[in-house]
Amino acid sequence: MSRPVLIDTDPGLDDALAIMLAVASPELDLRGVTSVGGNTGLQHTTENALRLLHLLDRDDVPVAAGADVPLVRRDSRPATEVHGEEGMGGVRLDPAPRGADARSAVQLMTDVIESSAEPVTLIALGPLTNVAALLAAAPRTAAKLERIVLMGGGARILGNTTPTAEFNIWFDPDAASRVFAGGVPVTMVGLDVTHSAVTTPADWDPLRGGGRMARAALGMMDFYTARHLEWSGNDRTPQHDSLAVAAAIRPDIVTTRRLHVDVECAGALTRGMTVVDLEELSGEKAETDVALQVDAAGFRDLLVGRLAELDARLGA
Amino acid sequence: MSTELVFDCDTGIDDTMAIVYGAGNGAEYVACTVTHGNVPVHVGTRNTLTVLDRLGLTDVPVHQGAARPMAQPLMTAEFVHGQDGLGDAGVPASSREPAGTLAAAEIVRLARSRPGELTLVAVGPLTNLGLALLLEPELPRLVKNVVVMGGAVGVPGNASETGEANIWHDPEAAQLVLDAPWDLLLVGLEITMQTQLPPEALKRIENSTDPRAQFMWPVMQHYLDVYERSLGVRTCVLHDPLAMALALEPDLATYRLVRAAVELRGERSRGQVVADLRGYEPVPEDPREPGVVRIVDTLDTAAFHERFLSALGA
Amino acid sequence: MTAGVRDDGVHDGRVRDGGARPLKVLLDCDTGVDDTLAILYAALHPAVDLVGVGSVWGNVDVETATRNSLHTVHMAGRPDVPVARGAAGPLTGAPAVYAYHVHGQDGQGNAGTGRTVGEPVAGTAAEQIVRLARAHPGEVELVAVGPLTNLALALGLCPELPGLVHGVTIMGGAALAPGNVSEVAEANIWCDPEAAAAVFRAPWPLTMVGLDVTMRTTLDEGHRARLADGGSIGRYVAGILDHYMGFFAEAAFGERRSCLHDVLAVAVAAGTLVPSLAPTVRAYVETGDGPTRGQTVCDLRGMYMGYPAQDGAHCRVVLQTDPAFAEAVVDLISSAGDSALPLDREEVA
Amino acid sequence: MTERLILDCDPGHDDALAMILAAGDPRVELLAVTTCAGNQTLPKVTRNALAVCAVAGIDVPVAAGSVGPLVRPQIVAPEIHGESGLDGPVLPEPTLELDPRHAVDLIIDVVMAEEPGTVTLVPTGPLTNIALAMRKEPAIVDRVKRVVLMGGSYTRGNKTPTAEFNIAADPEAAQAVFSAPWPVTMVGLDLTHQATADADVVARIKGIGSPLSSFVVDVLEFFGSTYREQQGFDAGPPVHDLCCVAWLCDPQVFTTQEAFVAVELTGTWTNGMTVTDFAGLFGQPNNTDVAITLDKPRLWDMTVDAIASLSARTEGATR
Repeated sequence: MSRPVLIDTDPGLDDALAIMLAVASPELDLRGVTSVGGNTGLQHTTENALRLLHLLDRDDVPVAAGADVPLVRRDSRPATEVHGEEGMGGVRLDPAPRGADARSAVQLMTDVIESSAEPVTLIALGPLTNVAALLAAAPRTAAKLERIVLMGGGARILGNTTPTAEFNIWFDPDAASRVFAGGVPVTMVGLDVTHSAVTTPADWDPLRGGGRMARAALGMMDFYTARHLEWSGNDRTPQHDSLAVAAAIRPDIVTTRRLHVDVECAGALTRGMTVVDLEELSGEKAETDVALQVDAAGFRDLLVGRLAELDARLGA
Repeated sequence: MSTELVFDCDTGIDDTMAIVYGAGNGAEYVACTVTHGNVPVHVGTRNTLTVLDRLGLTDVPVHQGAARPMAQPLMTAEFVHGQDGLGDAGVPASSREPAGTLAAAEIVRLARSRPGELTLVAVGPLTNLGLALLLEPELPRLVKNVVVMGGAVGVPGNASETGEANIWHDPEAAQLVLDAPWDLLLVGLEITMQTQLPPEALKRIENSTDPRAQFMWPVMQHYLDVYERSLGVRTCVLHDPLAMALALEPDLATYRLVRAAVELRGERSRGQVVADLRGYEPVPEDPREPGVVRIVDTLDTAAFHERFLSALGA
Repeated sequence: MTAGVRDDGVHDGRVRDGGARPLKVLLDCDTGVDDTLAILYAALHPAVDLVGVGSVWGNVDVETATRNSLHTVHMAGRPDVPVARGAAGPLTGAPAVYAYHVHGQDGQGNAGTGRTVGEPVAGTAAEQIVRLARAHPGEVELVAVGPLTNLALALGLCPELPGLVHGVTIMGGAALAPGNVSEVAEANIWCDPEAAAAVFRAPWPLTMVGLDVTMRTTLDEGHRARLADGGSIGRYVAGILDHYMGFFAEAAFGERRSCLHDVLAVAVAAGTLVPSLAPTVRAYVETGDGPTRGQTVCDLRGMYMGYPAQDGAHCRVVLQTDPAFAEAVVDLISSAGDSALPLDREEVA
Repeated sequence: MTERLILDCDPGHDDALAMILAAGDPRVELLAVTTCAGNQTLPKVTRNALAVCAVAGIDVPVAAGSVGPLVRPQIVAPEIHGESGLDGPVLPEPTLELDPRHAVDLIIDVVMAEEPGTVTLVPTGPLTNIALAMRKEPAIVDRVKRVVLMGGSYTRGNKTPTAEFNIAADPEAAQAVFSAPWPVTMVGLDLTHQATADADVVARIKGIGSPLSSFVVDVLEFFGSTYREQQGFDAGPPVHDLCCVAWLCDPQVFTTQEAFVAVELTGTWTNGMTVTDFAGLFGQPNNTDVAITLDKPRLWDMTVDAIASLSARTEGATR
């Protein structure tokens, strides 16, 4: 029995693989995709989402454009050095036969949640601007969400954009702060686990010689691996966003602890840091399920296996 | 000459005065949207319906909006407006139902339906306007202009040493509103604190037989008590009515353009409108430039008072 | 509201009429142009007993400030006044930011003599503050007209300092007036907000003479002409004001006028300038990282009720003074006659 | 060549052990002890420092320093160190006279008197004295060989989720120390939490059977009880400050890694956090050697030896 799912995303290489994993998984029923500015500008992330869904024969899934800039800050800059100028690492996807939905991202999320028979899981793979807007604009609708599974932040492995901040939270800390305190159950899939959920080029062998989807995925992985080699010297690429989707498919793939999480918005050096109260020092109520360990092998098999199956189904 | 406007309010006592002022001075209420602020949003919604119906404006739709600020817990001001938000004067509540509960989406819908025609008048925390901007980034192009009662430039605040209540109660939303590329008039304490009603004006309201004055007089008493404590003289300051007045008749005042931003991260100064009055930089020309606001330079206070009294039939 | 009648509690008896004993003043300054006038005023005015000068970084680096302070006390015929070198940068080790474009490369409007005169005393300015406060318990008024780093350090060295000084008067901050280095922050506070926060939090009687009054008390070309008619001291001051007025003409007033700034703090401390409005209120320094960093947040919400007493208030915020005070400063300096110190410019070989 | 050091501390159970190691290990020479409010108020930590000098036979100048932080309100840690700041053992009467000079002056005098580049500052409490000394006599920044400070962390704090106690107590002073151009070793919680005084270590110390060793055992037992109760350290309490002196005795005692470190001064949740940038993400040059991995047996072997040799010396002296 598949669970209704919404994905808020800024495709983005690891976002693309995560969307492929979601479409490939019978456990999830993808009801809508909302785009947000982050890895690259909104017009790119929206276009990439449309083309990705077209590649996966899912032009039925509505795609609505959300916020291009953070809730408040105007000094956040995209991560084009990681994802390429238009976000797909230079991989050219065929244009989609349709444009974005007329509704705003918040409106699409509201309609999907209100019309769904059972609670929807919202998977957030980019900055949390749209999710914060949903919580603010339609609190009663947001309260109906089953859970928000977000990729962002870190408890002990603190940051990748700055020493203490992970990109998605750093890009819009005010929105993230609102989401963690929003009252909706949150699973935080942060760097503590995504840095272990890695794949090497060899892991992707099952896709080599595959169809159009496999070719696109391998193209993205080559660009991502090359960048990763440049500044970290190894070819084990962390699959940030697809781990968040995997955690929605099989929650037991990560081990979580219920902890209190604040987001630093004022610190000159620590803006965007997820302050996870591991030692329960702050006395604040613990509300967030923070992922601290991951079954890396299980995740790898799930990701590559499901993508290979989907590629076979989609054919040339 | 009537002005089509959407009135975003948190109906307490001076919001009520502003609705009455508008009704008597050519305001055409396309809709009223309500936000948290003086009172919780459901109380504000009930009061807005009550005041509109009391003025016979039973066809004006009222949409309930944000129940709390974007990034901080809810705080209300019943100590100024009474527990019921109408001075605890026992005003019978209207039974009319609000037209909806997604005020921000309604503002966007109305603006899209009559691009460039609507004036937004906001006299409470700016959460609804901030959310509307999030829902529709093109909103600034779709409205004529925006008049906000908020801020304190070059004068002390009221909610804090430097913060005026409407901005202080949702600094993040205020920053979004200030940054948006629209023509924004910020009617702050630097001018509203000079609109205190003289005793003879109060006398005229008390003695008037007009139903509007007779409705307003008992509701105002709580407000007059508050100002008697804080200003030492029994009067009331017409914050929200001045915003309504300048939306309807801009010529009542002269203006100046300044660059302004909201302090979000100050330990003591969060919620302060930081305007550049130094005069070192060249004066901004375009009111629609992001971060540029219009503030009041001089006001014809006597004319404003007369229009206020005439709207009450006093 | 005459001086004798006013009763503002914390500062009883601070106001001097002509006859009382002169107030002991320790001046802490980042000697640029207006600091030079402040030292001259303190050294020359009978109501002030200048017991020491401490230099601090700010308008100029601390070496230049020390050299200019020494030159000024010698020029005023007070080579006996000890000058101590103070902090070279802010408390937290952030890089120092100077204002040579306002005060000239030599801190004297590029019109200084170029000569070094006298030697600073041993020990730091912070140490001198503690030493003099202990030597004259309850008598010395600290008048700080630059960044407050030295006062914060003195507090660190001697926690009971607030009980040992007569009071603290600073030229700095802005209550309702706009800032100068930022929309809301004044330069002295903005340069070292952490140090200023420590000074504002310490339990000593504090008087803040901010931009609310110093921007309205100015010298113009007429004053400069009267100074030039005075003795060699007057002519020297007229010379260093030239560049200073040029800055204000181009940056602030659009005409050749300049602010007295620092002198007002000395005069308010000594009681020779009595503010017509100076409520005692709660005041804090914003040390956050946003647009209001360095703002002096003063709680003036009582303004509509004639400023009723506030509990926990210990800062007297000067909001109104008589702008004609500038005349008294010009009179004092132009009538100071000739200095024993040669004040011609040394032609650099 | 012995390492010559000044210990600026707030005794403090782990400070006491640091003092004893500094006195007992021949590879280091303790030039002076200065105190600063931290674990407890200044009078208490100063009395405790004199008491430890008495029990360990330390005879160096001891001066009291700053009463509280430069800017922020003061914080103390009675829940860990008790009301006296050194609860547990019976504190002997001081045998030394307190040096009349302010700690800041003693630090400056010693550093200026000694050869340049030979004196190491070892602050194990809030960094207020060090920041004041730097401001008062900037010349010491070039003369000091290195600052080996106990404080901070590159993962998380103990006073708050992000800030360690010594840095959180006076973040402005800490930032001044980290941003000054002298070599700094940061011995943070990530290292010191590895340095727990487990039962076997306490037993070995008890085995020495001297007044000094029983004093140390009393210290460790009280310290262990509060750490077990407050922070769940069941095996034994982390003896933070000891690690700083141990590194001067034997640099093999822990590994270090270069990083750029700065203190957060304007955070809502992160004030006092030592932001540690190993990967150059800030684009700033490295300014700190950050302690990473402890050689625990080596730490405790040198400590037990120091207590033993010190016991022999002082016992011989008192008999």
